Amino acid sequence: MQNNISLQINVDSREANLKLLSREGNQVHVLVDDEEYKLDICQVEQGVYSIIRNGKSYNVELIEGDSKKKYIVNTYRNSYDLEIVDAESRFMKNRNKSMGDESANTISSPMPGKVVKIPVKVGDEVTQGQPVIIISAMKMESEYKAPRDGIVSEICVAEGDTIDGKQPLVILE
Amino acid sequence: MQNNISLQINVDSREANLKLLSREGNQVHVLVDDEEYKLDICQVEQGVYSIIRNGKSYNVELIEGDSKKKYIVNTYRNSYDLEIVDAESRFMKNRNKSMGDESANTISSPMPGKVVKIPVKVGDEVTQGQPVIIISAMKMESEYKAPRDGIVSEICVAEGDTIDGKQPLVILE
Amino acid sequence: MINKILIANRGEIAVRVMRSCREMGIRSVAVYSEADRKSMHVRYADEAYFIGPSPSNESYLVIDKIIDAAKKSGAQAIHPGYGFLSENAAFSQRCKDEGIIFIGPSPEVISVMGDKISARQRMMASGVPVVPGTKDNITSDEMALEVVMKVGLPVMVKASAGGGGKGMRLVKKEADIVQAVKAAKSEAMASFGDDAVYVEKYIESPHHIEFQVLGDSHGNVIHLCERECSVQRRHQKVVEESPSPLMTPELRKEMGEKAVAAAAAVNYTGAGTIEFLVDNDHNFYFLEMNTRLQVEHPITERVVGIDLVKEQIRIARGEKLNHKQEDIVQSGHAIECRIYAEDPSNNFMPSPGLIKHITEPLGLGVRTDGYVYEGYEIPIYYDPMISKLIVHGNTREEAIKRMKRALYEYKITGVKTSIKFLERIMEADDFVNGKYDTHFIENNEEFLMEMDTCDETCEDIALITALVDYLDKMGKSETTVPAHSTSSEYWKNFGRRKAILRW
Amino acid sequence: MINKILIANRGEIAVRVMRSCREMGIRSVAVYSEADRKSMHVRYADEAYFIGPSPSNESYLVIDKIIDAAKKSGAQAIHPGYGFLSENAAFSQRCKDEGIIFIGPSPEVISVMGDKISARQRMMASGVPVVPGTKDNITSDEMALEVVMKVGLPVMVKASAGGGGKGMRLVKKEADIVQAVKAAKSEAMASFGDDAVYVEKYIESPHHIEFQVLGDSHGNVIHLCERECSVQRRHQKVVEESPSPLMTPELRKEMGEKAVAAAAAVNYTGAGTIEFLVDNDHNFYFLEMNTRLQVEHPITERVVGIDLVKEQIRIARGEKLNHKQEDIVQSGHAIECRIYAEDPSNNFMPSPGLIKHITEPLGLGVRTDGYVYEGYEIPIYYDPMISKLIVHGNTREEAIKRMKRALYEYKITGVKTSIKFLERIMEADDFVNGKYDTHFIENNEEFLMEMDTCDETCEDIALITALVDYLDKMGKSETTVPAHSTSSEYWKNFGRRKAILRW
Repeated sequence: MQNNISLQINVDSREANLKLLSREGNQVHVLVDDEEYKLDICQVEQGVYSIIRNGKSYNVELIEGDSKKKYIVNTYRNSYDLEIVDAESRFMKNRNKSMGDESANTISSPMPGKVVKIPVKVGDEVTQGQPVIIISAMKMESEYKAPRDGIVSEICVAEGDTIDGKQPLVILE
Repeated sequence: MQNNISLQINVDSREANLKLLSREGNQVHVLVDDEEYKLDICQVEQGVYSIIRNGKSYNVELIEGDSKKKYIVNTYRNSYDLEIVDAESRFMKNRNKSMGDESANTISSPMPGKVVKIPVKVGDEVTQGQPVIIISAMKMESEYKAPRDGIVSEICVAEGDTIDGKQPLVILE
Repeated sequence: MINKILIANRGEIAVRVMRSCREMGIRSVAVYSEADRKSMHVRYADEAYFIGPSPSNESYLVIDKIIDAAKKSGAQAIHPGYGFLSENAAFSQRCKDEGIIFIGPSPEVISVMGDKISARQRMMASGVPVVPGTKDNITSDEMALEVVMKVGLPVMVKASAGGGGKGMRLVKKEADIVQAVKAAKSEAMASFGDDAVYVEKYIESPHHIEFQVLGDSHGNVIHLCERECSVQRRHQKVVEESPSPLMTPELRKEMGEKAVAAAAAVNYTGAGTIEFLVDNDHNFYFLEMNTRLQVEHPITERVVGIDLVKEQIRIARGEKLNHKQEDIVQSGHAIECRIYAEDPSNNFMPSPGLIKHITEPLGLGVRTDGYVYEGYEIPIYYDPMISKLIVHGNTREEAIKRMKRALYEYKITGVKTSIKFLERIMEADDFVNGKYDTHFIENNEEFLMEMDTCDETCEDIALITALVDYLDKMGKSETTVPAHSTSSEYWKNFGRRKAILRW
Repeated sequence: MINKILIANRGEIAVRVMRSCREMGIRSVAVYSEADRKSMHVRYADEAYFIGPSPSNESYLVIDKIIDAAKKSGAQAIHPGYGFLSENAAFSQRCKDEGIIFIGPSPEVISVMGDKISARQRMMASGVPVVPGTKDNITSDEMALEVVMKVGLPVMVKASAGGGGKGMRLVKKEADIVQAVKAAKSEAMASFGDDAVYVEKYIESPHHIEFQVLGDSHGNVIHLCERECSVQRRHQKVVEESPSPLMTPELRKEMGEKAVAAAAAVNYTGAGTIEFLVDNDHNFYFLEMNTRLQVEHPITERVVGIDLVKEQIRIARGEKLNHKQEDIVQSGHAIECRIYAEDPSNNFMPSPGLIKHITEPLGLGVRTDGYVYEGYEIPIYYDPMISKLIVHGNTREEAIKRMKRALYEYKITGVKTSIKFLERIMEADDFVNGKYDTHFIENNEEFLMEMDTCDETCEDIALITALVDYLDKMGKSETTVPAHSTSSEYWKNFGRRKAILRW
């Protein structure tokens, strides 16, 4: 039995505090911020949970994100990107903050695809909104643009390359 | 790459010798007894393989049996119970042989269910074909009979118990 | 107004009822036993209430628990499905007493039709033909001879308390009747402790053909044509089809009228089924009435184009029937196969267990009504039916070929199933030619049970697959890098993807 | 005699064609690129041949490779599906030259109908109405004014080399025409390096309605009624239905006759589709002909009860049409939704990836034509369509409700899909009322894109689920005994079963 475990989970701008008060078989008793929940929860398929609360039946699907602490959770109507925050992730976050936000400098594609064209080269000055890479996936081409003015410091891929989703493609100085 | 691995696989009374001659990605080259096979084989779902041989497409499903070395393999038309024999399993088999065949003394049910009735008790003399235990599953009752004349030496379950498939129920001396 | 319905059932029928509720904008309430927490009907429903231990007599059959869940949830009506409490007059009465709408007929109708003798009497009174003979105990040789004189040979002597063929004797010659009654009585006494026997006309080559009826609370009754249900094993239906290959328009009209008369005789409301025995000469006899939805109702839905669950709910709401008799026409041909978790090669022993992998047939003209899913463990407590496969074609020939195609696509591993056995039925000459009666399975046993053969290649491929799987498994448990890593990018990616899939 | 067919395609359409082949006792041959080794069409086929790298111009579009596979397999015929080589006259010609039956029209017909100008001329010559205007380049102000005089206002100026709205100008007043032509020419030159523009009547509130036709090699042509395809996003069909809510029996008869005339004008053989633009006043204009099976063919199959792939094969075998025009009636109402791997909330960006979990809708009146399965990775090289969901109901209202029920049941995780967007379409007033044209999606964008809201409970339940999953995952990786072991037998069994499932 796991009792009195506390965790923070972030969803969008919300930082929710969850406290597991008790768990006995399928029955869990959890405090989410100040709200108490008594649920019957059980995993029915891999990544699929059936939940019964006060007689209402919910189906929740859950996929692990980029790390063990990130989840995409689908309820019937909504989809949530969640991140579980513990001591380790707080430390990482603080360190990243002090190092400055890397992501604003990196152009990446949310989906896998193929690099069609890179109309810039390392050292080029680019202005905000200027296309820096064109990716094709499923017969559709998408232009990715510079998020700000800057100089191209690195191009991580070549024309014709097959890329995974979310990998860095072009980095600005 | 795994080359020149040899294994014996038993199916019914056949003891087949398999030799992996080469394997490169999906392409395997195997000798089954004296027959050569070049196949394109790949696992498409858990326990489901797609095989292409000389342009013919086969689908094979495979489930692990009681042990890691036992498989139930379904081709479209047939179902095979296979056992992989290596040095370890040969040793176990010989040991079992010298200890006498246990299985002829044990009455078990191939399916899970519930014990409805045990019309015998330890020490009872039973004759071949005499019902020793009655199991119910899915609204159907099945009688299991003594495989030979003998004396009941052990009863492993009680009336009302829920049983798994293939577990020993009644043992004769 | 019904906006919430409790479904007092489980398995495929519970899910099937909930589907129609959802299409009507009605909320569905599931009830579940301990073994059914993960069952699909609980996941599918809008609400779900626990009703006790796994054995059905401690949960699904306990009227108090069902009523309690209905009250908790605020459901205005209860749909009983088939089996369990669906033909229980006391349950229908209790719903009435509690002010809950029972989606089915009144307690009185269930009682009358549930008793074989009262049903037979009511049918005779309404001009519906019954199997000639008597249900009275034969108390003298004279009485036995009298019945034989009246109904004609051959006759069947049956034990009143009977079942399973015990205490039954077929008599083809008048000279044998006295001896047969004597023998049957002695066997009946030995088997059931009751020597009462009766004599009935023996129907040769009997077909089990049933008519779907619908009755509303305004006195309207119609029939939705027939279902042929003669493919049976131990009195259990295995394959059903509509129309029946035996049927003619004249016979359909005549039987349909009698089916409507039978339902009208008891002021039937809701969906019900009149079962008939029909011989090769088109004589037909009332067998019994099922006062509920049948397992095989989807073939009727497909050929007449009516959602029977929606009709049941509309009737329960007090609405008039949507259709007139003359609007009802069968279009094309539908066949249903029942997929059981059982082992045909081992005397059809039930095979509960964990579904490791399932692929359901899809595409044109195929409907699957099931409830199991990958990772679901079929409980030992209930019926071994996994699903129903229903196909439709423009002709019977097309429907049979489509069924074969669908059965080919249907893959279930983890439990044994009847799928291959059903494929053999679709290939049996008697079935293909539409020339079969209730003796079909016993007459074709050898063909149906024949092990499919395969050349050695097939077996060798099975061996090689096991080899490859075993080596990968061993490789994986020894090293983190798959032992079979090669230069092929695809193979490497496969390992990576599988790792992702398995988190 | 055709007993083996090569399907020169992939994805859902390849599987769909193979299903009909199997029902006809015809062996099917798959071809596959590197990315498609695990695709369902390879698993489903009786035979499978590798044809090269993943990009379709190195595999599915290479005529030599397809012909080579056909010869190796001994297939007597090739079914091209839709897309890829299905409307390639050179491919049709090559099949002919090689003595392989191309399941589709002759190279000449594909050529004539494939070219917009020649198709338009042929249609005008056969009395089929086309959009008034000209396809000739406007070379003078007088010429522009002349066209406006002839066809009436409003008109649209379009670039001959055009596409994507560039070089297009809507003109409502005569005074604006000269300036519009000038602007369009300059834009066309800038965009396409070609300043040719033409002037066409502008159709307000256009409906995209198409007629399915069948022609045999004996000169018989029939139509199988219409499909309404006005729910489009960027000229891509999203939802189709049959019958069209706009249709009247008179209009259907008139358009059907013109569709038959259009097909007869080119001695059309096989299954084809005549696309029309229709305005609210029931004026209709030939748009183009698709000389192949359409993605949305299943809704026609369902309402007229004809398996179109089987008809294609029968026609290819030289048989006469099975049906006469007067036998064709639409029964009930069918709707198709196309399920794409795309992210509606991110500008409908394609979303290839690994299918982690999928549950397909089943039950009465639902057909799913798909090809993905759990563990399948949707490749980046091809169309993002995952499957088509087709429902049928007795009325349009029932069909819409059934579609909503089916979309509710459809669960796919691992990739983003258009399922929720389709649910919104089924709820949009304009769609529900059947009052929509090709502007439907833009007109309803706000409603369709609205994020579904949920009370906080919903979000909290998502959080709790993640918590439970995370704790279990952490527990598992630290100890072999699950951290949450309790006295509950069910919970313990769950762990054990999952271990079994995961070997």
